[in-house]
Amino acid sequence: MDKFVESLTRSIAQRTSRRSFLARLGTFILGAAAIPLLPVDRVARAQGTDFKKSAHKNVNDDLTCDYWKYCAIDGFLCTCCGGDSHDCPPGATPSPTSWVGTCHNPGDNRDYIVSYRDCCGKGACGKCLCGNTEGEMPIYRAQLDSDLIWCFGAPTMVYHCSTSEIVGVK
Amino acid sequence: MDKFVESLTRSIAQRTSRRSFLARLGTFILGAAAIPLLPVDRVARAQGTDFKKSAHKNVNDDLTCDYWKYCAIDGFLCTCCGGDSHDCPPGATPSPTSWVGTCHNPGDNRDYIVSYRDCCGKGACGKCLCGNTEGEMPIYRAQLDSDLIWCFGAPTMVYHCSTSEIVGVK
Amino acid sequence: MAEYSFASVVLMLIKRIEIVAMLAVAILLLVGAPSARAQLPADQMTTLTLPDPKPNWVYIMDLQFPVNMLQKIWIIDGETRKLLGTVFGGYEANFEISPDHREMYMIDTYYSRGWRGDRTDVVTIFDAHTTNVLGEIALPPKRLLIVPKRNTTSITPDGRFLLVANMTPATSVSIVDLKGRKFLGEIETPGCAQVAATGNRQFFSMCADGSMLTVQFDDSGKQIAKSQSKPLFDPNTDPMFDQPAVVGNKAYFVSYHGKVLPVDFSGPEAAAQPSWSLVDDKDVAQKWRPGGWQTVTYQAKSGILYALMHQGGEWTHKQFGTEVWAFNAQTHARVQRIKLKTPGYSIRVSNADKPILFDMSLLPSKLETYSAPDGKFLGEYDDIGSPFLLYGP
Amino acid sequence: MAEYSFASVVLMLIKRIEIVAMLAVAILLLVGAPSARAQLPADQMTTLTLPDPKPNWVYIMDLQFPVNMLQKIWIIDGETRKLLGTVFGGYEANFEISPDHREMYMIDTYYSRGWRGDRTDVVTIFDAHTTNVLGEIALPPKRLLIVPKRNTTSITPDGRFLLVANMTPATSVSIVDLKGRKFLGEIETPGCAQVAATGNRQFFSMCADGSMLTVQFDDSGKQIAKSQSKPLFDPNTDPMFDQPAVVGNKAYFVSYHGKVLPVDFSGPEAAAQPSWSLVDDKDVAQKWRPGGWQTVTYQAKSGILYALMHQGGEWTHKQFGTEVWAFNAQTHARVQRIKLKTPGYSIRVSNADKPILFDMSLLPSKLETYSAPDGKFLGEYDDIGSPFLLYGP
Repeated sequence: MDKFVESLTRSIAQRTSRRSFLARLGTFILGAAAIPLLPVDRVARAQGTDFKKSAHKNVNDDLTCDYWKYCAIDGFLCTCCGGDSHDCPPGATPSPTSWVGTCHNPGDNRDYIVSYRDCCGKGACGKCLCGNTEGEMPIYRAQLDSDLIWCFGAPTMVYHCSTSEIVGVK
Repeated sequence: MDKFVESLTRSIAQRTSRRSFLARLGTFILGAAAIPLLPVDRVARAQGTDFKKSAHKNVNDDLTCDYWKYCAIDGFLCTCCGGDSHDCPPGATPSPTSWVGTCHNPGDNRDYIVSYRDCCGKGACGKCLCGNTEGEMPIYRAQLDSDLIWCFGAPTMVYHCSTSEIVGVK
Repeated sequence: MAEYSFASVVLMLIKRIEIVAMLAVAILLLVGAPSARAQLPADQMTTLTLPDPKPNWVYIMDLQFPVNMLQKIWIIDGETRKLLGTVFGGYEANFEISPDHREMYMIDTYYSRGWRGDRTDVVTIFDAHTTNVLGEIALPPKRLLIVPKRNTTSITPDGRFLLVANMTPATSVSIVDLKGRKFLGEIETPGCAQVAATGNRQFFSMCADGSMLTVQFDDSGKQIAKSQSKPLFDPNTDPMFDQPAVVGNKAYFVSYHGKVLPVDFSGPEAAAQPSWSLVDDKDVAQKWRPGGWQTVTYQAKSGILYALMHQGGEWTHKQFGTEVWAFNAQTHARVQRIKLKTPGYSIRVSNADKPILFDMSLLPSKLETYSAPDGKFLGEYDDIGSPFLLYGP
Repeated sequence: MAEYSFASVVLMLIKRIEIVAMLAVAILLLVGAPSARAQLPADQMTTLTLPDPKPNWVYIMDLQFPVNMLQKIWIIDGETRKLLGTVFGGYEANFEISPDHREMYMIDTYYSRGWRGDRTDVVTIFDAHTTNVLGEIALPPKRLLIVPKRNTTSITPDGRFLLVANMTPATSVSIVDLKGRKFLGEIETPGCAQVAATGNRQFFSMCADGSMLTVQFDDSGKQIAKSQSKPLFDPNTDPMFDQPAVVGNKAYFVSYHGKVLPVDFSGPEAAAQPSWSLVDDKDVAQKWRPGGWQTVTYQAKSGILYALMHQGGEWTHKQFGTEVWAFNAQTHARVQRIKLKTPGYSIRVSNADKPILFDMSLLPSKLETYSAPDGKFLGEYDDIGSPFLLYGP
């Protein structure tokens, strides 16, 4: 985790102006108390909607879009590409930048804060495409736009696949 | 036609050693009498085979693999890509090199000598893929191998689509 | 088989003979001699060129999924549904056509080794008739890399400037002088993304809080005025899609829930006009809402706005549309409901006298044409890769 | 919705605050504070690496059709049928694995603007465990550009030299020193194409008249001997497929009509061994013949030869195979007929103790595994793009 914070902070410090940083900031955190995280509310918003009612049958299968930790993932699952739900496939680099969401784990009935980090630096994997649009926003809310290539700070902006990394419990 | 002979001759003179030229030579011509053309015999060989019996229903539709002039074409039909049966689509360059075959025109019951010329210099068209393998040979008989990128002498070796140009009557 | 073997022997025999001259003679013989009895003349192989673009042509951006790094434009005549030609690009490419229809532009990113290596962002200039490459204009390697959307690039009505949205993730707009063939500079657009020209020296970007940033610049590409409006909508309750229908200095935004927000960009600051709704209470009860990729299109001649509609719940904003609804943009009356044969992902209406409504579906890969606004099905063109965007001349 | 709007307000308020330090603190709080009650620990994000290749792994060349300019290798464990990783390449790419399994090589062509621009032919060296790029070796831009076939490149058994077939259309072979990481030179192979190493300093090419060219070279990549055999088969009556099964200094060629030609390449000149047939009179009557792309594969441990067979007439040599026939290469007895679930385009048998027969189909895109030689269906792996070639470690 140290590594994650370190690289994130360094990356932001090095690569972005204060202004741009702001846009990304919403991704991670909204106040000094570390609560609420912006995307956390997406779960609340989505509750009681039709979206929540459908699917989610394979919540324990990390090779499917329904895996609990993938509740707002968009792209090729690294799990299907030689990686893991929170590990890049060989030869791909975890992006130092990402966006954060909250997913409910039915196994322990807790809400986990997860970081959606793209693996970058090789051509598109092409396997297990998920397009979960729950809470997905247009590009003017970049931090919630999943169509964006989230490889800022990676060696190249070439997108390979998507992971979901547990950051902590909400 | 002058242009064709000119570009062909110039291309061969400029770009190929005598040795390499030989490989291509078989493509075009086999003796001083200009007869027989090597691929001409492929029709003879193919006659009486099962291949000849099948299909060939759309012999007058140049948007299909069955068009009479396409009897040994392999690749994307330029006809479907904004070109014509003997014209490159906009932005693609006719390859100065090609291979030659003979196709029977049921319309006038004549055998025509055709030159299979690739259009080169832009990405693969991707439409109307034909894989007519009648008389198709391995790479050691390069002049009859349709898997080869036949863009020698074109600005780039990037294959776009395939044409069939009437050179004369057999 | 006998002749064939003989041929091979001949081939072997002539291996060491100087042969270029002979070949030329032989081919002349070949072409000349039998021509007396030929029914069909020898073909004269050429490269075709395109005529001037017609209003019912459509340009389709194909991602070539899953590769995505060698994108393609299919140029199709909407009336004949015939493919006229193609243009190629790179990674997350954008496409523009000059207002005088003489040039086309691909704005994209290449890596020196395809999927890795050094990044080059570049505008490639194509002749609109030959589709030959006329030149390149290098860009700072900062392009907004996103699954292609309209308004990631934009061209001024006079054709002089190309505007390219950047994100590093700091946001800015690169100003390119198309006539001078050079990159002029960048204008920062903090907190706002994308770019759409609404005048010869003016563009807007959409901002995170629902406001609009209006920027004016001079001939040297320098910003001369910048004004951010108050929030014109609330992205938290009902976000506007980020690909509005932009016509002249006006843009029609459509929201996830079906609200229409016309915005006037003629002045130095964006001015919202009264909003109205695509859906009435009954539609809402039936869960009708807009969705897809290019969800809204406007025909200036008729003043009719078209929206791609589907039935779905919250967060179904990318669901394929089963119908296109046409509205009089003045009276807000729905003038037509067009049931699509194939659910669409993007729509576009041409600005022709007999306009065509293009419906593009991703799965299956297909373009459908309907007469507009009456919605009569005219025909289709299949197998256009993984198409995302529709452009018109 | 209320909290969400509040969040936006917070976002606006903190717009002008210096924030990097705060962010770091905040995330530490976030991670540290709730961890006491966490059931699942925080993930430690890494990049995985591959173990040493196992005999039942398979490497699949995907053309990424129709793009073809950004090819892909799928590395799949044949026993678990799980994707282990990918390697990317360029236009008409070839792939090789070092005999010590430490490195992988892509040999291909890139253009500076993807589909146009300056051509670069290059060997890209990959670490076999990390799949990271270790370096590049530039080649003369002469590579034989053809829909990928085995034997367009080859590696010597000692792993020292990579051999690359050229065609301009003049044919030659580029010699690359993999240890010295440099291109050494070219050896001309007039009238002959492709390349297959049959020794540490020896390769052969197939020639237009059915003869074989054997070339020996020294450590500096210079040719020291070259010998063209007499024709070993007649390409005019029954051409041999150009992707033989090469094992050590021996190659098994299979013809369009089903003849097997074993050739001994241990000496300075190729020596044909007695040929035999895959098909008996009854098979011929039923029109059985080999076909596909990679049509023949040989397992050294068992001495069993496998051929992909279909029923078809003349010139059906690329037709998908419905069965794989297994033969004892010594006795020529057919030991098994394996009916394929999905007709295949390429086959490969692994050299494991419990060998797997891989059957790859193009349409649908699929890999099937069978136990060899008994042919029990083991399982499948789907969606591998447009796969043409199978490689093994």
